[in-house]
Amino acid sequence: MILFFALAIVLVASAIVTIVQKSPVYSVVSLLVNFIALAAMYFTLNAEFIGVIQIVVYTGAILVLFVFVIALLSSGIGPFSEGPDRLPKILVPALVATLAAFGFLTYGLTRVPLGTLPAHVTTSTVGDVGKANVFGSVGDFGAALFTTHLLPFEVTAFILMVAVIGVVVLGSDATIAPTHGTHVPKKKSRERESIVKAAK
Amino acid sequence: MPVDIANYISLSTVIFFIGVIGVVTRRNPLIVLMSIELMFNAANLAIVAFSKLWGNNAGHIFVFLVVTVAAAEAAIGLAIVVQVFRRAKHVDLDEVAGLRG
Amino acid sequence: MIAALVVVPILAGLALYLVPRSAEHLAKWIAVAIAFGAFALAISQYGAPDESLRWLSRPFAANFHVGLGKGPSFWIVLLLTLSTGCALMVTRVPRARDFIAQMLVLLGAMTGVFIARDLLLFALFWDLMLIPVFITLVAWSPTKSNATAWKYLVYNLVGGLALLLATAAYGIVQGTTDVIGVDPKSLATISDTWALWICLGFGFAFFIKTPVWPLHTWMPDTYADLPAPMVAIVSAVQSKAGLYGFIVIGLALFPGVMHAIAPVAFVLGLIALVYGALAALVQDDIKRVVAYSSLSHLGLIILAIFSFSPIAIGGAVVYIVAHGLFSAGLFMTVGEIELREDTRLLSRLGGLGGRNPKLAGGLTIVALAALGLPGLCGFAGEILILTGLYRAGFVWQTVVALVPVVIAAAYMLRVFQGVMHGPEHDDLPEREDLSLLEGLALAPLVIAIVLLGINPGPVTHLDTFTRSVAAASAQSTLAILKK
Amino acid sequence: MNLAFAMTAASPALLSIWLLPLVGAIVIWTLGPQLRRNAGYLGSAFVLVSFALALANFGAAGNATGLRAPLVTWGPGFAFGLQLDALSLLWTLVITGVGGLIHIYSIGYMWTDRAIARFFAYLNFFVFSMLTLVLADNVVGLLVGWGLVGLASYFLIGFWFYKPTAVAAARKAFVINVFGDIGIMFAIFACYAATGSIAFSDIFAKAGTFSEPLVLAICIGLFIGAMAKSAQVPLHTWLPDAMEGPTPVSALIHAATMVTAGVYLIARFAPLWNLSPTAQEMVAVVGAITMVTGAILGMAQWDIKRILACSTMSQIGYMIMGVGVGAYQAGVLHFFTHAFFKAQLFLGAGLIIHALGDEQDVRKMGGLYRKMPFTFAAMLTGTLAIIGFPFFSGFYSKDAIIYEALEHGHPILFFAGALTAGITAYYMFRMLFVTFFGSYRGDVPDAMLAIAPPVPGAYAAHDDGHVEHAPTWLMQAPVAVLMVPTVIAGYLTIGGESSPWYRYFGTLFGHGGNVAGVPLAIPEWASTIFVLVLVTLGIVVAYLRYGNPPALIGAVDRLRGEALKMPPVLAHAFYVDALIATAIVRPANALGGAISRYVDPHVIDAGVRDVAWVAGMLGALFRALQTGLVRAYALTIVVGAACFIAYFAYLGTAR
Repeated sequence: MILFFALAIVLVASAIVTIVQKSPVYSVVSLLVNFIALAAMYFTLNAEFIGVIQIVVYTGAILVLFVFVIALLSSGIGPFSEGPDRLPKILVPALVATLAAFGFLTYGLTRVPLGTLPAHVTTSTVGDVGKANVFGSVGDFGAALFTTHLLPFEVTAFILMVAVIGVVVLGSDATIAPTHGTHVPKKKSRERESIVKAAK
Repeated sequence: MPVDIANYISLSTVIFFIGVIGVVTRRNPLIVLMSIELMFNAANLAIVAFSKLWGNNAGHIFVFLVVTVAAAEAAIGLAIVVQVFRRAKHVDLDEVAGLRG
Repeated sequence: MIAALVVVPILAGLALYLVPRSAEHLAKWIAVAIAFGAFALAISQYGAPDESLRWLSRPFAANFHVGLGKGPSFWIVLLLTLSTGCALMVTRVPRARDFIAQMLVLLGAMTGVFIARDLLLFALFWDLMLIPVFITLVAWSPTKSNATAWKYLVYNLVGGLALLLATAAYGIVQGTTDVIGVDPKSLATISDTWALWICLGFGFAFFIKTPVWPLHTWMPDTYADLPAPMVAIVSAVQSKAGLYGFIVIGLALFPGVMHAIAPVAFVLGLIALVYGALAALVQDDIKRVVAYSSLSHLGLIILAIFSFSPIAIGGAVVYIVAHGLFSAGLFMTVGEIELREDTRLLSRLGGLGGRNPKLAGGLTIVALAALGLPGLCGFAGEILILTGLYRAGFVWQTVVALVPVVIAAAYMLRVFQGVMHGPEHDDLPEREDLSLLEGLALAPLVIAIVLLGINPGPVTHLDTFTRSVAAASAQSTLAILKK
Repeated sequence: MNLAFAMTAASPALLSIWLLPLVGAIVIWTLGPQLRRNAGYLGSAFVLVSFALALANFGAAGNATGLRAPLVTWGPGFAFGLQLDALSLLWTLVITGVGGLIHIYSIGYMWTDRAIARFFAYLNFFVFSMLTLVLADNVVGLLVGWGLVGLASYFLIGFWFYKPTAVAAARKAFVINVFGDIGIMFAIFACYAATGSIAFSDIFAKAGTFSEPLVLAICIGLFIGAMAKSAQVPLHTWLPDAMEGPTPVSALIHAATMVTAGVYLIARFAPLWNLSPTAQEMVAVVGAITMVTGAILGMAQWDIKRILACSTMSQIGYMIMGVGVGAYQAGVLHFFTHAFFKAQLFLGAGLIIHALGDEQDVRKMGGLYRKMPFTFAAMLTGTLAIIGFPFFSGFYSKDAIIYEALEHGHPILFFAGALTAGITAYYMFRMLFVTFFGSYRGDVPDAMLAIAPPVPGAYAAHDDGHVEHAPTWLMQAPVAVLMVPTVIAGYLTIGGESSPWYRYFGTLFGHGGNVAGVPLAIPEWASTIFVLVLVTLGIVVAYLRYGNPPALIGAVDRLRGEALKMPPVLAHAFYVDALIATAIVRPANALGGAISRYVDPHVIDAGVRDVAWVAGMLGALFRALQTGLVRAYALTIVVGAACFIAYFAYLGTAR
């Protein structure tokens, strides 16, 4: 109980810090705190594998990526150069809309019962973390992932591959010339052919 | 002592809307991307909480998939940011207005 | 095997891009072989059982269901494969390989429309067959502007959208779209309101495709701009998709609504009939003459379908095939003329008959079939349609429909004589008469025109449709209009 | 897929009669360039064998059922076949007999034409088409033949297609004939709707059950067809123009056979016509008007072929009037005799035209009887026959028609017929006198006036001036053969009702129930004498104006002057052409022009463009929302999400 509320306070605080910081480096650090707290939160929900994944993928991979990009784009700490603010008054409507949505959701959540665990299903408790073959254990998760949900798993692999290709294309140095219409002069393609031939 | 699932859901909601505000108000694309990650995480938390509530581990699978997609999204998003920076020498979403009709 | 009629041409068309650009003859003969192979295959599959593969289960059942049967599908597929083969034989356009590939894709897609036994499949092929034509209009346009291509695409996509929506609605209401050629009695009846809207959706698409006045203005432009081999099959077959749809979908599934909209369709058909004929009378471009004459002829088929007379509907199928044969022949000969003289304007042409007797002979027969000379296929269709119309009680409509017959004689002779007769023009290049190959390409069409004119009996075969028509005639008008 | 012919119980002889000319046409067409002149002999042979077969089956065709040959069946009620009964046989014999003779004649006439093979292919095709018309046992088959003869006529009128006048004439003939076709089509629909069949036998069997208006409608439809094909006023204008074709074509198609198809049609449908006195009246009156009009027009022509064309019109008017008043035997007899004497006249005119180097203007002829005695004899025989000179064939047939018009209660038609006979005598003798008497006024040298000089024309002579001669007999023999029936064909009717002619037809035509009492009861001999007096009068006037030598002195100038004096109404043939042009052709063209220049681009397309404009405006409206600022889009999404959440929250709590 206490653990939950402690984690919740950390989560909310770090989230707010993330979005209000001027400098992205501070944001990243704050986000790191947030992610770790969230991983702990997963453990309280018996989702041990997800918790581990959270740490490995988010903090280990994604955040590192952010840090790299920040390092790449700016020489160091401090705000990025920015142009004129074209939507100076967006904060008010954004807050209103967001709060409205939040209010509606909260209203709905308070009015609708969330439901309870079906009688015939037994689930593990916090104390079960680390045990094999109970709800949320790695074995339980793995069995489901590689049997029932094999196809989505493989599709995910495919999506990742597409993303990799996309990043490679985007990250390559070749500037993509702006093209207007589909017309490509023949000469160019011939030149290309000759280049290809020469390369052979 | 088990915590009521409703608390988890409320927490998830709060974090989600914090992310929303970040997306809408910030002009720095990196922070926008981070806000999006926040929203992903909030959603994941809700899913895991419901998974626990119903005793159904399909939610875990779903979160796993979301994490992968989020990773892909972050990678591509950051690549785009890098490209944009190369061209515009600014990191400002308001400068990337090519969609203007 | 029937599915191969669709799959092989489309795949072959795409695979043709693997052939080197310079090997135009290879590409051409591969395509000709495929088209005539499809023709032979279609003949061998006369009355063969349908082929079906489950495709969708939800939200409604849809199958990859194709069949030829013995009715309109069979004859139109024969017409399509034959006219495509003939048109391919005389293809002479720049970038011929790419053009031939588009022709093959078009062949496959159009075959799909006519052998689909599932509404969803029908709708998909319906849209698919627009693509090669659009590409051709863009890439082989005689002018710089793509206006014609967009006009074609927008008109037909609007129709295609209506068709798709109607199909989806039908699937949801009926639970299945696998209904073409099914005995309507075995289907659940759908409510009048749904039937009305769904049928109007189909009807709108069919009216645009046919086309019916006043939705026709895309047609003369399209026909004038397409290269001759493609316009031959587009005019011969693609324009029949709407009429075919009215017969196998409208009459069979929505007899009540068809009855209800018949008065409107009759008026539109009659207007198209006279309007097209009058417009054809004054065009200078031969292709436009043929385009407007098509508008007129297809108006007659609209009348036939909406008369609900079995004789007229049998005649409509005959006329669909007949019009396909002679319009393919007309566009092919016009293509030959344009190739020789670099113009298709009647005001510039003249006196070719003396030096081109074979070309003149070919043009004579197709033009005569078009003007409804007794003994050729056009007449067979016309007389059956008009007899049926009269017998169904549409006396005055029949009399009005007779007028364009005379006008047809006038404009067809104007074309024929304008090109072939009169003194020879000095400013026209003198070119060779039809080569053996060109003659061979025209011969099958001419033979078919004569055979169909002598005995259209088998083509009038209407398996399940006569039943539904009879049923339609029984319930005279629908309650919808009373509401 | 039964595409083959069903040949059950078909008479092979009948099929051969029918198909031989088609085979000829196809063979000649395919082998054309190799055959050259042999095409003529081959074509003639096919037609003459067909003739012989028809003659051999004379007996078989005369009995009650005749010969039959079912062909194809399209569907219920649409059964096609051939039948050879008394009426068909008569036409078959004329088509193949006279046709065969004209084929032989044409070999000589077309001797030097480069396209002689094409000519014979067309001619054989015409014979086949005409046989289809008369042999069909159903009305659609008849229409097929009807259309095909129109096509053959089109080809042959426009045979010299490099001549713009020929092309225009051909088109005019074809279009007017198609107009006639739709009349017949209408009759077909009405018959089929009433009986469910297209066979003559079925239609006639049920004819008694037709209502009066239905019969009248069918008859009007059929008669429109007959009017177009048989050049009845006001659809006659194509016939004089059709003389642009080669002369043998004029003889065969536009005199002897095709133009009389209207007579065949009415005689064939006699059982229907007998039911409707109104329809009969209409036919008779139109026939009489044509008869008189043709004769009046004939008085004003100078082109020898146009004179004959007008006389053809007039004579067909007689036939139509004959069958119209119910005198079927007399009308058909006049077709029979007319086929011979008009063919003879045209062939004789062909000899003259040929000899004078394509000269058709009689004002440039004259004095030819010394140089062409044979031709003169032929023309004289024909003329005597056509004017109804006693003991020549026309006398019997024409007299019978004129008298029967009176007998069936039409005194006005009787007088019209008699008067026309007089006019006919006048203009035929006028032609004869101007052509053959007086002095020669043309410019062809004497040496060329042999019987078979070349045809000057585009493809005639060889480059070195050497010309080829057809054997003289080729063109003379057919004319000589034709002279026999020209004289004697009428003798078949000697003996009135008991004559071979009447017995041959028996009850085929039924009874023309048109006898409304005879208001002017005179005996037949009185009628004959009355007609003969008028005929003599016509000859005398013609002689006084053109026949006596003093009248022909300085004839060229005077004749030219006379042409100028011709009343404009005649010079323009009663303005029928102009009327058709103003009332139909020009409005149709104007409408078509309006459609393609105004309605399509500026009304319909403009409507479509307006729709596109609305879409464009809407697009512009929504374009304003697209600021391109990502945060604005995000805000939109948030607002949308808020709405959704509100909706679902409401759904959840409302439950």
